Formats: sequence, structure tokens, C-alpha cells
Amino acid sequence: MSPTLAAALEGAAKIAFVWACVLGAVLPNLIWVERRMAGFIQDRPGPNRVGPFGLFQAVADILKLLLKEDVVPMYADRLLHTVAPLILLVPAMTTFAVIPFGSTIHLFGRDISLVIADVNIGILYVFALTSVGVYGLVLAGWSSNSKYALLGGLRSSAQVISYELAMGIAAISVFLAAGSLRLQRVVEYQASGTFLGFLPLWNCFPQAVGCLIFIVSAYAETNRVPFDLPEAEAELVAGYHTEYSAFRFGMFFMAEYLNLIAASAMMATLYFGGWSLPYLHLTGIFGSLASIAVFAAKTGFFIFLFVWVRWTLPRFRFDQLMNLGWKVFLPLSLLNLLWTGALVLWGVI
Amino acid sequence: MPAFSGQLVVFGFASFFALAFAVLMVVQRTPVRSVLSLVVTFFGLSVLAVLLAAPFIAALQIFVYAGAILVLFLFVIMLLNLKEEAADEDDRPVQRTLGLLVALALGGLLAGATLRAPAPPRGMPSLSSIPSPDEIPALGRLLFSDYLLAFEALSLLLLVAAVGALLLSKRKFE
Amino acid sequence: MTGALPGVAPMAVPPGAFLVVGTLLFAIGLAGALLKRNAISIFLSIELMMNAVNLLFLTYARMRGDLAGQMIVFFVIAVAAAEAAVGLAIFVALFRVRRTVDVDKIALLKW
Amino acid sequence: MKQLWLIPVLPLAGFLLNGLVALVASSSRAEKESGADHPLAPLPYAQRLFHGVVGVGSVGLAAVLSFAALVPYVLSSLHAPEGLAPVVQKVYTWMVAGDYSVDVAFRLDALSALMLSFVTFVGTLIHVYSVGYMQKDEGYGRYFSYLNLFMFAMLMLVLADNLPLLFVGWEGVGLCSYLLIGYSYDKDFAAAAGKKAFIANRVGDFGMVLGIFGVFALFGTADFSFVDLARRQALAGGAPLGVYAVCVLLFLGACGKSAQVPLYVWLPDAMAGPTPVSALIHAATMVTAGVYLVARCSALFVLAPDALTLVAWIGAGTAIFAATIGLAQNDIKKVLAYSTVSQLGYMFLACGVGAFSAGIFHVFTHAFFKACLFLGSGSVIMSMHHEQDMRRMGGLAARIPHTFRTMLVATLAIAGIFPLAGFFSKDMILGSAAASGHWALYAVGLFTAGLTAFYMFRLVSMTFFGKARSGDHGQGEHAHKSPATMTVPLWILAALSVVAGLVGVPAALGGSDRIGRFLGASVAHPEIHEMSHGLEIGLMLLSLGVAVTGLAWAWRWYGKADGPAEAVSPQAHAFYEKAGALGRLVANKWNVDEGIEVLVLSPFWKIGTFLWRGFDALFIDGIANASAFLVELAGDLLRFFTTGHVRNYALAFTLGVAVFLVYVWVR
Repeated sequence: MSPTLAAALEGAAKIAFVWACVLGAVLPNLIWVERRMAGFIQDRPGPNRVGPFGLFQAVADILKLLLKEDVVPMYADRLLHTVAPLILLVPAMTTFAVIPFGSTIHLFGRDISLVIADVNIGILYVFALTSVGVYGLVLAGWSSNSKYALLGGLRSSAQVISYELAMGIAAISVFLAAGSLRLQRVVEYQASGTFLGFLPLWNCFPQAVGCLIFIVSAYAETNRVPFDLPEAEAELVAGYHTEYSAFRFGMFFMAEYLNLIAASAMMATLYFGGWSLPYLHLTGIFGSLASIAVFAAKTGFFIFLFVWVRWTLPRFRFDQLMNLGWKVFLPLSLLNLLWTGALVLWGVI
Repeated sequence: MPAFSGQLVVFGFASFFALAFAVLMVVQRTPVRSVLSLVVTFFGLSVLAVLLAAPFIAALQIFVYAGAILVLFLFVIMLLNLKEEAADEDDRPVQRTLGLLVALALGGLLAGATLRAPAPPRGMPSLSSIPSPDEIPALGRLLFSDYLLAFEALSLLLLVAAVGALLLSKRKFE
Repeated sequence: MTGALPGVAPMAVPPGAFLVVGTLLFAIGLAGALLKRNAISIFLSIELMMNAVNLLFLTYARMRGDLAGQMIVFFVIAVAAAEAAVGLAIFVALFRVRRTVDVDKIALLKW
Repeated sequence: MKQLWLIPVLPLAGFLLNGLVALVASSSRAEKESGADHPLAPLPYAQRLFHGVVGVGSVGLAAVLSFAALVPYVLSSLHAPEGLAPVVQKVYTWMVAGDYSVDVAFRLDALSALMLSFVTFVGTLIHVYSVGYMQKDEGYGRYFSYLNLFMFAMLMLVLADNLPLLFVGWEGVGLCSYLLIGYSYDKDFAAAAGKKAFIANRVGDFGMVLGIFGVFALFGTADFSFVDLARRQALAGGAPLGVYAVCVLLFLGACGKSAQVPLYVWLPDAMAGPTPVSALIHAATMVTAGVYLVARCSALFVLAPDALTLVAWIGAGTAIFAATIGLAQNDIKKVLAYSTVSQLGYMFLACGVGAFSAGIFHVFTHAFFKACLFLGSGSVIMSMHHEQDMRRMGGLAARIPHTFRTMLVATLAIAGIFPLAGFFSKDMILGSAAASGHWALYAVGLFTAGLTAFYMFRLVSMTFFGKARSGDHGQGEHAHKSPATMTVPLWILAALSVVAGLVGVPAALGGSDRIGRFLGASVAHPEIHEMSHGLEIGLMLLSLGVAVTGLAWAWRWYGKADGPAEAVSPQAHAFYEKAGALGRLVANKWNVDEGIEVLVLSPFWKIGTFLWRGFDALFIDGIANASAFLVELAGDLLRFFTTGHVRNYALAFTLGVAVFLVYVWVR
């Protein structure tokens, strides 16, 4: 079979696998997990009717959203109002293309790198897509022709732009250490040695500050609590998706969770060694499979963290948000970059 | 050679979208919509950039242009809450027709000129060659060696621009 | 023209095609800049023109087979960012006083 | 004499010192008593002493050095007929053009030595005199600094080895004369007189500069070595026409400086300056610079006989012309001024007939008696409380005896009474005029001699004899005596005007024309046709007789001088009545100033007015305004292109780009 065809097949297989995992497994459970967790934290049972432990709650929700009437406000810009959720959803779904979910596996006499497309601009790709995703919010806010929505859109755009900066600079220092933009390479680098002799060479150790900034910024980027000002129900009803209902709303819902998953995956990849385990080298087919499991576990943890934070912390005020982004994170991320550069220069990492 | 033909197809699609949405951007009366059309055009352009063995630039295109600059545009448009511009009452027919003509003429001229121009000379090996599997390190090296001065000047420019923008858009507190 | 320079990998798509697309985009942007009355739209058109030029740069870089063109594009993008920041700030300030960004209504610079 | 440069530099130093102190003092004075109350208060004694000592001392030292420079020449001239070779000392290179360079170089020969010595000597005396004369004046320091500056310039003029440097001195003395004439600048007539002198001199200097250029063009050099070249050319015979032009031009300069017709008009007005200034600058030294120049360039003039003849006639004309004017003047200083002009005429007459040494001789003697006369008049004026009109004087002989006696002596000297100085010098001039066969010139000179004797004795008698006509507020009564600082110089000068002539006793009287031999080395000598001693003595007697006649006539008319102020002498008055128009003309100085007014100034004024009103205001300004208007018009038209619509601008811009592209394409 010709190499091109093989490559095509291989890519298709990977895509199928990833989508299966994300949409089929993670997403529904995530909805369930969040709601149960909310119940747990708020000391109430949470959804437990549909199926055992309410496990099918997600399915029910989706069905409901699918079946509800789809209202488009009279004075809304119909086209954009329709397009907006898609604009949000598509990037969120394509982000996974560059995230390595496992080490290289040997199958059918081929070395298959467990990442859909290990492009040399990996992280930039992710950033590009996320930055495009914001259009979804902004347009949703603008097109539905309602002041709450508009405000939500405004907020989201300002917020995303602001935190992209800090996030990007924090990420840059990661690549400064790894010496490449390829995420696969980043993971390999983190698996390659130790920091200060005993710690794993995960970026979260030498770049603790950067790691923190990245995580917090990710929360802001995904409009999650404590930075969910675009949909601050207390002030803006439901922010940018005030005027959305039924499956359009569902798309926003999905997109948010997909972004959340992607963000968690990124955190795991960039700062916590991705699919690698500290101190021991995974080899062989089973090693590869194990690496996938490891990656899944790490990602899961961060997803859990998202949920945990959401039900724990109060919301920021907008000016606080901006101050944090511009006056704290930006300088800190620059310092972090400097620090990392110094470390690289002195050969510490 | 199938890969090549594939590239041709991609090129066709990308350039078609780019051009079509560029035209849309112009004819569109609603600022927000023109911005969106431009975003699409930029996507097309970045695809073309990938075809031209410049994935980094392509990503930058999306990241900076689509992701930052145009969002800023949108932000401003919303801030000023610009509705679609009214069909101008005092339309300048001369300006319109003449402008259109001149634009087309210039486009034609440029196209002709670029086509008739002789092929550019072989690139300098000092500016490492493309297409290459990974041009980003080379770009970085160039940026901090041959183009260092320009780079520094640029950073200064950005700083100044940031300060200026702040100053301009700041409300006067009295 | 064919981009088959000695030592440069041949291109699947004839570079002339890229050049034509670039120039056409430039022309479209120019038309927009000349015809639109909304300052922001004009600004958008100018951005489009810049990108058209960027495309040409990339094409030539590919034809020559070195990175100079991409470098220039890099700088152009950065400058464009600065320009956008300042320009939009100006429009905002302008809007505060004139309540409009219609360049025909802001014809102050006359006798 | 090794340090020639010291001679001019000493007065320069004096000028700087005096000027500095005067400036500082006056400024401090101004702020002390704010100028307003009695600005004419005399300076404090200490400052006066300082100025006096510096002023007199610097010039005195210069005088001593000058004598040191003179003596060897005198001695050598006693033995060797050829005398001592000229000394040239180069101080430094002033300017270089190609291979030609103008140096600040000083030339010492018999001529310059003689000039030096009497200039510095008379200068010293007059400084001393000024100490007394100016003591009440508040501008004391300024006065002395000017005077020193003048001495510096004059010495530069005399010592210069090339025409450019001489011209520097020439202009320097001009400047000082201007400053000193307008010394009391708060009086309009003084300021006007200063300007008049300056402008009249400009006319002459114009010729002077052209002459210098001419010399350079002719001989390729402007330093006085050209004189030798001229001599050689003379031997070779024949001179290019240019020489005539050069001579005339240089003589024009001399006319300006030495107040010859027609440029003499400034000298009488120059009497507005303080009297010592008149004595020093406008009688003894500066005005003789012209004669000095002609003598310096004598070799050149000899090459152009016609030019010499011109000089002679101008001189003669000036002599008699000024003398006639002098007859009827009543201002004591004006009379002296005109007599100076006339005496200068004599000198040029001498030069014109080729007797350069005679001219210089007259310069020499004239310096003494004319200085003496001026200083005397100064003390007269002072004793009359600044009254200059002789009709208000009279009978001063008893009150200021020293002045009276010295002035009498000087008068006899200038009248040419044997054996006083004037006799010999004037007689040498007349003699050489006759000898060279210009009998017409001789006649003029002779008649002028008579006139001179007349008006000079008229002056004396109107001033000192008869009764005091000071009348109403009789200054005459309480006319005070002059201080020693004034009388001593008077006596010295008087003595010199007695004996100075002895250096030039002609052979006919058993003398041996020392001065001629002495100057022989440095001035040209066209061949003098010897005359028999008998004829010479006859001529002497004749001129003496004429002089005596003049004196007698003056005595007859003005001796008693008992008439009223309006008509001091009834006879003279009656005569002028009879003379009618001519008399009035003489009394009005031949209306020369009015003539100039009509012939020169008013046309000039009209032309100037035309150029101002017509040419400048209409044409030049018209051009400027028109261009401005055009620009404005263009702006008015073009501004319609600034619609204020950025899109139009962008369109135009794009259009331009398109056009340019097309051009590139088709090219």
C-alpha cells in the first residue's frame, strides 16, 4: 500500500480515535461529573435519576436541547446569529489535532506518533484557533442585538485578548526550554531528564510561575469561573448567549466544555510532562498504551480542577480582571521568560 | 504527481475564498460583517502561506491578524456601536466611479508588472533556504542576528504605539 | 514565469498564480479604501492591502528559496499591529468628539 | 634706529589706556550722578592727571624716538651728498595674494624721518597745550584718547612702506579728524561739520584707492619700491599713459586730504572742533599728508609732466582763492583755516613746479607758525569765553601779552618777513616756480603772498589793537590769563617759526640749501634751471616788498580798528561798498557752498529721491509684492483641491501611482 494512502489511513484512524474519546467518552461524563460534583460540593445529591447515579443525565440534556424550540430574536442579525456558535465550536474541536495523546506506537510495521498532526508550529496553531474562537462569543453578543449580550461579547473579546498575552509569553518560555514548537518534542523533552537531579523535568518545576500564569489564563480564556464575566448571570442575565436557546445554546455549551478539555490537555502537555511518567521510560506497545492512559489521567485531573474551582471561587470584578491580566500576569510572565532564559543559558535545564 | 495536484486544488479553494470574501468585505455595508469577511480572507491567505512553505507566518497571520487585530476592530466597532452605514445621501459619483476605475487599473498594472517581471535571483544561502522541514529556528536565528536592529526598532515602535494608544483613548478626567 | 530556480525546489503551483492573487487582493483592498466612507472599513481595506503585499513577499521568498521575504512579512505584521492599535485609538478619540467615523463628515482639513 | 614699530605703537598704547579709563570712569560717573545734573562738570584731578600724563607721555616718547631716527640722516646728509640709504623694517605679513604679499612694513628715509620728527614734536606741544585748554571739559579722557589715536594713524601714514598701509593711516587720520571735529557731538553744527569732512574726504579717497590699484597695475607692486621702478623707467624714458591717470587719481586723494579746490570746503567747517585739534590736525599735520603723498610719489609724478602742471595750477588756484576768502572773514579760526588752505596751495604749487623739497620745506615751517597761530587763537578764544568773532574782540594785547607776542611773531613768519621761517620756504617756492619758467604761477604766488600778509595782519590788529569791542557783556575786561601749559608751547612754536627757516637758507644768501640736500635722497629732482643769484635776490626783494605792502595796507585799514562792531574798519567797509557785487561775493566766500548745494547736492538729492520713490518703491518692491501676490493667487486657486475629504486625497495619490507605473511600464 502506497505511503500516501497509508498516511491518509493513519491520520483518519487517529482522528477517529480522538473524536471517539473526546465526544463519546469525555464530554458526556464531564457534564455528569460537573453536575454531581456541584451537588457534592454544595452538599446536595445532584442529578441521580436518569440511569445508575444519573449517568445518562448528559444524554438527556442533549436530547432536551435538541428538541427544544430554536428562537431567534426579531432584530437579531440572523446570519451571524446562526454562524456564531459554529465559529466557536469548530476551533474548539480542531484544537486537539496537535496535542500528542501518547508516545510513538509501533503497529503494522509502522512507527505511529500518537498525535494527529505533529506540525512544527504546534502551540501557535492552538493559540491561533483559540483566538479565533473568541469571534464566536463576540458575534453571538453582537448579532443577538441585545445590550446584555453585547456587553458579554465586549467583555469576552477584551478578556481573551488580554489574557492571550500573558498566556502566550508563559508558553514561549516553555518552548525556550524545549527548543521547539512541536508539542511532541516538548513532551519528549520533559521526559528526557531531571531537574536539580531529583525532580522530573516537568516545566511546572523550573517555571512554577509560568505554569500558574498559564493555568489561570486558561481559565480566563475559556471564560470559566472565576473569570466567567461574559456570562455573569448576576449582571448580564446570561451574557453573550442570553438570546440563544435550544441546540444553538447546546453548541455554546459543548464548545465551552471542549475548550475546557483542550485547555486541560494543554496544561498537562506543556507543564506536566504530557503522556510521560517521571523516572521511568515507557516502551513497547503496552508502554505506548500506558502513555495514553497517563495522558488521560493528567488531563482528567485538570478537568477536575476546573470543576472544583468553578464551584469554589467567587467571580472577579471586570476591573480586577483587567488589572490582574495587565498589571500582574504580563510583567510576571515576562520575568518568567527572563528566568527561564537564564536557566537555559546556565545549562540548569 | 498527486501531491502537487492536491496542492493545486487547495490553492484553488483558498484563493477563491480569499478573493470572494475580500470582495464581500468591500461591498458589505455592516462593519462587523466586513470584519468577518476579512477574517475569512485571512484564513485563505494563511492557507496560501502554508502552500508557500511558510507555516509559521501562516500561524502568525491567524494568531495576530485574525486573533488580535481584527478582534480589536470588532471591539472598537461594538464600543462605538456602529450600525451599517446609511446609503450615503451625498454620494460622490465621481469619487466612486473614478476610484473603482483607478483601483482596477492599478490592480491590472500590478498584475501585469509582477507577471512580466523576471524571476528573482537565487536567494542568499546566509538566509537559510526553504522549503525546509523546520524553518522556525532559522527565522529565530535571523531575527537575532541579521535583523537584530530592525527587531529592536520594532520593539520600540510597539512600545510607543501602546503608550500612544493608551493616551489617545484615555478619557480626560477633570 | 516558473519558479524553477537552480537549487530551489520546484513549486506545485506556478508562482505567477500567487502573484496574481496577491495583486488582485491588493486592488480589491485599494477599491475598498477608495470607496468606503466608514473610517474603520477603510482601515480594514488597508489591512487587506498589507496582507496582499505579504502574500507577494512570501511568494518571492519561496521563489528565491530563502527566508528574507518571510522575515519582512514578520515585520509587516508587527507594524500592522502597532498601526491598528494607534489607528483605532484615534478613531475612538475622534468618535468621542464628532460622534461619527464617517470620513466624509470629518472634512475639517479644508479651506 | 632698530625699533621703528615702537613709534606708532606708543600712541596706540596711549589711546587704549586713555580710552579704557575714560570709558570705565564715564560709565561709573553716569551711574553716580545719573548724568542729569551738570554733565559738564570737569573730571576729578587724579583722572585728568592720568590722561594728561599718558597722552603727553606716549607722544613725547614717540617724539624722542623720532629724533633718534632723524639724527643719523641729518648727520649723513651733512657729509655724503647721497645721504643714508632708506631702512625698511617688516613687522609682519598682513595679507598674501598669490606671490604678492602686503606687509606691515615701515620705511625710514630722510623724508619720513623729517615728517616723523616734526609731527611728533608739534603733536607733543599740542598735547601739552590741550592739558591746559581742555581742563574744564568733561570729555577730557575721550579727547586725549582720540588725539593719541590720531597720532598713531598719522605715524602709520608717515612710516608706511606701501600704499595699502599708508591708506590705513590715511583713513585712520580721516576717522580721527571726523571724531574730533564732531567732538562736541551735542552741537548740531559740529556733528554736521564732522560729516561734511568725512564725506568730502571720501570723494578724495575714491581717487586714492583707484590710484593705488593703478600703481599696482602699472608696477605689479604697491610698496614704495615702485618709486625706484618709476625712476628706472624715467631713465628709460617715456611713461605709459596709465601713469598720468594714476598721478591724477593720487592727486585727487591728496586734494581731498589737503583741502585743495574743489574739495577744500570741509576744512573751514572743521574749525568746529576744539582749537588744539584745529592746530594739530587741520593745520600742522594731517592736511599736509597730501603733500607728503605727492612728495613720496614724486618720481612717479615726474614721469607725467602734464599731471605736475595740473597739480601746480590747482595749488596756485587754491592759494589765491582761499586767500581772497580769507580777506573778509570775521571768525578768527575761519581766517586761519582759509590761510591754511591757501598755504597748502602753495605747497602743491611747489610740488607742481617740481620743487618737491621746497614743498616739504614749506610743510615743515608752516607746521610751526600755523600751529602757533592756532594755539594763540585758542587762548584768545578762551580768554574771550568762547567768543570767536573778531569784531567783538580788540585791545587784547595788554591782557594776554604772551599770546599777543607769539602770534605777532607767527604772523610775521607766515607773511614771509625776512629772516623768519616763512620767508625762506615761501621764497624757495616762488623761486623754483620762476626758475622753472612758470611766470604765471609765480605772479599768482606773489599776489597771494601779499594777500596773506594783509589778512593775517588784519587778524592781529582786529584782535589785539584798538579798543575792546566786547561791548554789551564785555568779556574783554575780565579776560583771564592762560596757564603755563598753554603759554610755553606758544613760545616754543614762536621761537621755531623764527629759526626753522634757517635749515633752508638758499645759496644766494650764502646758505647752502640744507633741506634740499637732505631730502635729495628721497624725493625726485627734475632738472632745475639755475638762475643767477642776482635775479634770485631781486625776486626775494620783490616778494618781501609785496609782503610789507600787504602788512602796511592792513595796518592802514585795521591798525586803529576803532570802528563799531558792524564795520570795524570804515575804510574797508567803504571799499566793500564800492566793490559791490564782487565784495559781497568775497564776503560770502564766493558762494562756493551754495554753488555746491545747487550743482552737486540738489541733483544728487533728486536722483536719490527718484531712486527711492520711483525705482525702489515702485520697481523693486513691485517685484517683491508681485511675486507675493502670485503665490497668494496660486494658493487661492490650489486650495480648492484640498477638499478635506481623505478619500479624494487617497484617490489623487493612487492616480499618481498609476501614472508613474504606466510611465515605468512604457519607458
